[in-house]
Amino acid sequence: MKKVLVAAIFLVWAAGLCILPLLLSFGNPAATDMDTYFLRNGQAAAAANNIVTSVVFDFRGFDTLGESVVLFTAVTGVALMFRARKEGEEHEDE
Amino acid sequence: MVFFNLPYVAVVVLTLIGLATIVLKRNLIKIFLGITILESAVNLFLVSLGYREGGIAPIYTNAPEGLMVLPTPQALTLTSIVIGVATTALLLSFAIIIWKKYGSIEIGFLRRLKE
Amino acid sequence: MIPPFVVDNSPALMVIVPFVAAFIAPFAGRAAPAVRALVVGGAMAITSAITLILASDVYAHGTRLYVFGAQAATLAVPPDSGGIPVRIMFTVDPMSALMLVITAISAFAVVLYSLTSERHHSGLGSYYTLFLLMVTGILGMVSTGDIFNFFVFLEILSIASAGLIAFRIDGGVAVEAAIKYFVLSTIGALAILFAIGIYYGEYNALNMALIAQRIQFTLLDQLALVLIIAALAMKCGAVPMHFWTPDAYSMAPSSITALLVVASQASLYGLFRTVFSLYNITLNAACVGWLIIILGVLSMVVGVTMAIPQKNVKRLMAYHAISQTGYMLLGVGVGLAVLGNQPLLDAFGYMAMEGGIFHIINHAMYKGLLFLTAGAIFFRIGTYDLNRMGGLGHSMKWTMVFFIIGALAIAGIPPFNGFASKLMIYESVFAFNPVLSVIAMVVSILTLASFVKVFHSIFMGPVLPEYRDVREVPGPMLAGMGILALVVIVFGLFPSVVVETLVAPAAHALADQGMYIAAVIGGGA
Amino acid sequence: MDLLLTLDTGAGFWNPVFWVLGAAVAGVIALLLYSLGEKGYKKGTAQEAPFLSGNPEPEKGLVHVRSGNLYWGFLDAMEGYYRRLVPLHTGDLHDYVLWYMGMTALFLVVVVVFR
Repeated sequence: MKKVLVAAIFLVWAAGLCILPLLLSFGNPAATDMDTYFLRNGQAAAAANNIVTSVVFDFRGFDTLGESVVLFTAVTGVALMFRARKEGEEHEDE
Repeated sequence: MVFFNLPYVAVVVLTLIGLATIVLKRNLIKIFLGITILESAVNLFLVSLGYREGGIAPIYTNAPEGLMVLPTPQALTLTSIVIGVATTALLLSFAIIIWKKYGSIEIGFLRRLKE
Repeated sequence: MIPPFVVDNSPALMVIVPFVAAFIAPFAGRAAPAVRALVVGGAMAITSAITLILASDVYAHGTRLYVFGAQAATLAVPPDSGGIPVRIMFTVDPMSALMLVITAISAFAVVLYSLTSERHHSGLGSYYTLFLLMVTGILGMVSTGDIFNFFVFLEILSIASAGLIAFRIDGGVAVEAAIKYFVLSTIGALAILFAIGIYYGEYNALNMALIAQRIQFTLLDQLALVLIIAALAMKCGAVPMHFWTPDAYSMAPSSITALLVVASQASLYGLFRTVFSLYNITLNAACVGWLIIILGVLSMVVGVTMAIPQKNVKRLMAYHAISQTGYMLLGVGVGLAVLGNQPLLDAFGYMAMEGGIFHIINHAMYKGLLFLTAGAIFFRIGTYDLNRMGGLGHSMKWTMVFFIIGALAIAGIPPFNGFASKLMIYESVFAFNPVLSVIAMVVSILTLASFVKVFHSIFMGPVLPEYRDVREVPGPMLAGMGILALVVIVFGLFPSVVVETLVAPAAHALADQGMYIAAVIGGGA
Repeated sequence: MDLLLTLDTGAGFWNPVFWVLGAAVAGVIALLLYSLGEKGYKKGTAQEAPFLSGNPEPEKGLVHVRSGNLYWGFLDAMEGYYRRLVPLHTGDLHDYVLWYMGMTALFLVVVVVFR
């Protein structure tokens, strides 16, 4: 019973995801206006020959800040896991 | 038609592999590998969205200018990769603690919290 | 009085202040724990103040834009771009402002509480860092106007939450809860990223207003909608994707649990924002509305019935949190189901949405209060097991009073705030479909029954021998609970003021897609 | 003033301040009735002690009804419901992920069919 359900779930997922290759066409994006703006103005606005750089550090610089914060968060989390714990700090019901 | 969309087909296949790994494997590390595969699938999807037929890398050089591929997906993918690394690091550190405390990283032992 | 610099840059400041404080907190702890307490408490107070300033500004002057890196902070559309916003921006409309108010109040009360309640633990430097980052994540999530930025803040929020859920370790059980939460939320976040990719591929846009303007509801958009609403419904704990909620809520430190409630509401906000602002009437409102209503009803019923047999007080409260989330889904779902039908929307749709949104703010307050009282009890007696509790009302009088306030509010007993929002939901949903309203009332009765049980088994009865020398919790913890209790009472006594000033603008901002688009792109054309 | 404090809830209205005033009046009446009651009992005599059919009063710790003993009737009556519902909360990570994937699939089917 469970196996049938799992198979059905995967079937629906596969069918749903197959919409992507059927409706999107690779190498031929439907709209390009935002990126055209970047390509045209990125060099002058962000003083970078590499437009990806200008996008990462200027147009979408706030995302990059967020990304570094994610890294910092994860490092803090790992440090929290491997900290030296005090005696008797942990608690378990039952 | 579908043949030219091969990257998207790869995305679908990778996604399904990732999900199947998460759902069918019973070892925590393998489940985390499944998540990583899923991340790769999403990254591949993002990066292939930006490709334009015959486009060159979006860098201005002395070479003659041509059609450039879209830069935004590459930027998004960079962010997404770093987030993926952070996620994996935290998950693996959880797995180490579980290994120390429970003595196993099989999913069947991870059932002290239920009902 | 307030410098104009602060008002003008408040959207950036409210994110940057906790960022910077999060970096400073571990180093401040090296000097002395008191310094760290000062830094964390001060930063949180400043953040809350800035957030409230921003929210009041939004309520007074309408939607605020803050474009990062542009020549002017309000220059959403560069003149040479052909009418498209290219940079990341914060779009703070009344709905976002409401979430900001919730976050500001809750997070401030929680930080006040947790400075005392966690002081005996190790690893506090990292704890406060993650705490502040979690607040940052919530604030960013509810105010961003860029969908990829939403994903980034969502990830900040879930990574920080996962670290904090595992904070106590507790022989590995807390880590188990964190793994369950984090695996699910990572998969959910990747689904959202998938949807973002679809929007980008179709419309070459990442700005929510631009996507909203261009959206067609093609097959791809349907796939994206499903990926987003399923992931966000899972993250706010809707049945039957709620399984992580009791695990994570019960194993996190109590102060974090109170903040996790707000984080769930932020996910709920994302869900509503997607459905209303991104899609609005392009989708089949009745169909998606009924999906959300059914999720809501399931959450209400399953949540409350699963709560009744629980033995762990925090697991019990977590199931109640699921059940209350159901009310919000029900209220706003009814509003969505009649979207596009103006007479029905005017008759009861707006009222249902206002009820649901009012319930969000009420729920964050009283559920936070209840989790904090559970933490206070744990602080003194060291267990969450209801079977081992009893007679605490003799020694912990203030905690008992706060618990009564929270319990009566969650059960919808007048004159507390839960009653006002539930009444709005009952009456408006009754006009939509009487059966749903009856279910909601029955769930409310069961909630009351469940909390009578909890109240009896924690506070009533004779003083038990093992708890003879239990004392009241320290002042700062009581102050943290007191803030939330005060808000519960004030909101309960003056619901009309709250509804008219905070909730009704939020509901109308949510329902009115054209206003959202016009605020960013201008003219809406 | 009262117009400001009355919450319009669609079909009806709700005014908590009036409600509180009403509750206060009811409380005063209850207090009056209470004050009419018997005043002549003597402190420190057997009149204060509970009467348990002549048996000695048990120790305090034993009197308290613990939470596990509350609502057993309700749980017993709803046993059929709980027997189905509680086992769904397996605590198994695979089931958590599968429920999520299953709901996504269900949503997809519903949204695509009823678009």
